[in-house]
This record gives sequence, structure tokens and C-alpha cells, in this order.
Amino acid sequence: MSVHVTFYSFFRDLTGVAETTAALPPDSRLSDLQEQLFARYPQLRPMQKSMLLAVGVDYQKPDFLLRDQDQVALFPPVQGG
Amino acid sequence: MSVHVTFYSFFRDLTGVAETTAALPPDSRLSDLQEQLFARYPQLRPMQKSMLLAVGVDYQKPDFLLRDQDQVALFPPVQGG
Amino acid sequence: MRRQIIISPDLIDEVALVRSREVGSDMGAVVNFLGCVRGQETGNEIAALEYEAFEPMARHQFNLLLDQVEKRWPISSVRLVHRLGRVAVGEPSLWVEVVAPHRAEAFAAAQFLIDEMKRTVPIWKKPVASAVFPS
Amino acid sequence: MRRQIIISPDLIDEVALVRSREVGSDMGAVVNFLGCVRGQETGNEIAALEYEAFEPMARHQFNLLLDQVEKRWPISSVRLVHRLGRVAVGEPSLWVEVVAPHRAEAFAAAQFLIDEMKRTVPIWKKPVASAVFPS
Repeated sequence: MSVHVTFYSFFRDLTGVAETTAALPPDSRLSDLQEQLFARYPQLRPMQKSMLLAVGVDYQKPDFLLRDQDQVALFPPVQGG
Repeated sequence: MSVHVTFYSFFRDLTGVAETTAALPPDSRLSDLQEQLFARYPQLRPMQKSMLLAVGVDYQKPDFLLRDQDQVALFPPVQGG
Repeated sequence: MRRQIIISPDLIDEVALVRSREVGSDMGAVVNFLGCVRGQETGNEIAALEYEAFEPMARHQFNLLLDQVEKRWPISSVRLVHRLGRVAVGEPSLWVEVVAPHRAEAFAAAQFLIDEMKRTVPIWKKPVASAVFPS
Repeated sequence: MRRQIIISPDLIDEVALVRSREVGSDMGAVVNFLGCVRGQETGNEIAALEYEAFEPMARHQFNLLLDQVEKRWPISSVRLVHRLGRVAVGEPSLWVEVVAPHRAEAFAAAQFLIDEMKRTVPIWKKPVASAVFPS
């Protein structure tokens, strides 16, 4: 299956891209996607602890079970206001 | 000595006057003034517990020592806002 | 700390107050409170509240509260407007603005001011019943 | 509960917002918060902040917070404006208004919203140094 990934804030600077796609085996979780992205963009890995994960417009935890065509967003802590 | 007394809010309705004067012996306290006013306006006495007392523009307690020509104000709890 | 205390029968002109606000470049938070007259007072329908103040003392007591605010928080400006006389239901009777570096102190100071004002500033209100106040 | 959520690069037009306020006759309190860009960010002089949002998610997360506000307090209206893009020092980046029957709930809800927003609503800021932003 394939998911769509968007990076926000300085994660976009770290990866050099705003969006990408990832091919994953069935029953993959957000954590599997993270590992694949860390392999592709090693500079993201140190951000793992504070990294926020969303699927669609809702926050999800690393154990979230992905589905084909999910829209995933990865970003650092928010700073509105 | 003589002090000037002003009533505010419904104390004015209770006494029927906005202002009055009171003659007092030297070394009188606010509590002495209160007693004289209660004698003159008995309908004020039930208000004693919640009554606020000011001399000039500052709150004072019943044991406050009055001086000739003091400007005293008597009023119920405040309700601004 | 900039201070402005207005006790007046005039309508509160929020737009003019917003336009005359001064926020220094080190100030990050403005908290504004507006108290409006509600249509019910202790269960009875009313048309307005009639406000009365012992004005010089009210001004002095507001200033004593502002002295405390100035000591407790790094506030750059407090502006206060309290109306007198007849204030119709829905109209504001009180307008308070606090400008501070951060929001926590702006919120704390604004709430402190309003709470204490209701304890110490000699202003009173009297309900005006609906029937005697044609709209 | 009336809700308005605006996430936009436009200047925050406070006067228009004040004029479009709706306060029912049973509402006694309006709390308004304005967050302004300060001239220093973590010790460095800046000229502006550049705000970015994941907009559909930001709007959804704001709505989730408003759902909580609606459950916890008898609020009649919440209006929120957050700017995007470059916001110069001294300009407001955030405007929040809460209308409630009494001041305690209006203050509580406004503070809850701002605190939680800073935890959950996907908006980020980047300082713009003074030198690269001629005034």
C-alpha cells in the first residue's frame, strides 16, 4: 500500500521536501512509516521524541494502523498564538 | 466638633437625606457617630453589620478617631461592574 | 505603568478605546474585559441598571488597586471605564484593558482588578424595571 | 454556541470584529484576548514572525477545543482569529473573544482555549531577523 506524507515547519527544511509518498507492506503502523522515513531522511531521527503525527486531521500514536492512501503529516511541537 | 456625613445608595432612601452634619464631643470615634445617626435614623441600625465607613476617600473602621470637619461617608456594600 | 480611569455617564466607545491603545514592542498580551447589563437581576426582568458612584473615592480606590497591580505584575498599561447613570440591558457598564508582556500576568491582573473592584470601589447599581423604561 | 474560526494572512481588523459582536441580553461578560508579536524571540531582536499552519487540521483542532468549551461552560459565542504569514513586531497574531453569562466562565474558557491551542493546533512560527526585513 501507499501513503502520502507531508512535512511541516522545519521538518520541511530538514528533509528538503514538503511532501513525499511511501510504499509500505499491509498492516504497517505509523512507527513503520517513521522508520522508513528515518532511513530516507536520517536528519529526522533526532526529532523523533518531540515529533507529532497526524493521519488526516487527527493526532495519532505510533501504533496507529495505516491504510492505503492515508494522508500522514509529521511535524514538530506546535507554536501558535 | 462637627463632622459632615454623606449617605450613598439606598442609605439615602432609608434616611431620606443625602447629607447631614453631626455635632460630637471631642475624641469621638466613628462608632460614636454611628450611634448618633442610628438614634436619628433608626431604620439605619439594621444595616450596621454590612455598613461601610469612609473618612475622606479611605475606608476606616468603627474605632477610627474623628477630627473636626471630617467628611464621613456611610454606604452599603459596593456593587460596581 | 500607564493608567487611565474614566467614570462617566457617556456610552463606552470601544472603537475609540481600541484605537487609542498603546502596545510597546515588548508587550505580547492584551486582555480586555467588558461587563454588560443582563436582562435579569436576581430573577426579575429589568430594562436597565442605574449606576451611582462616590466619585472621588471610587477614583482613589481604583488607584489603590492599580498600585497593587503595578507591584505584583509587570503590566505596562491598565485602562478602566465605568459608566454611571442609566445603562440599558445589553450595554456595557464596565470596560477593562490590561497590557502585559505575557498572557498569564495580563489575565491574572485583569481578574484581580475586577474582583477587588467589586469589593472596594464605591459604585452601586439599582435595577430599573422594564415597565418604567420604554424602549 | 456561536463559533467563528478565521485563519488568514489578512491583518486582524479589531474594529470590524468589535462591531460584529453579538451579546444576548442574558450575557454579562465578554473577554477578549489579543496576542501581539514581541520584538524579542528567545533573546534575539526580530522584525516579524512568519506563521504557517496545516490549515484543515488547525481548523479541526480548534473545533475540538470548542466542543470541550461548549461542554464545560455556558458560553454563547467564541470567535478566534489567527494570522498566517509575516506578522510584524507589535501586530496582533491572535485574537480571541468569549461571550458568557458571567465573567468567571468567560475568563476560564478564554484561558483554556489559548493554553490548549498552544498544545494541539498545528500552527508554527519562524522568526524573521531585523536585518532582512526593512521597516
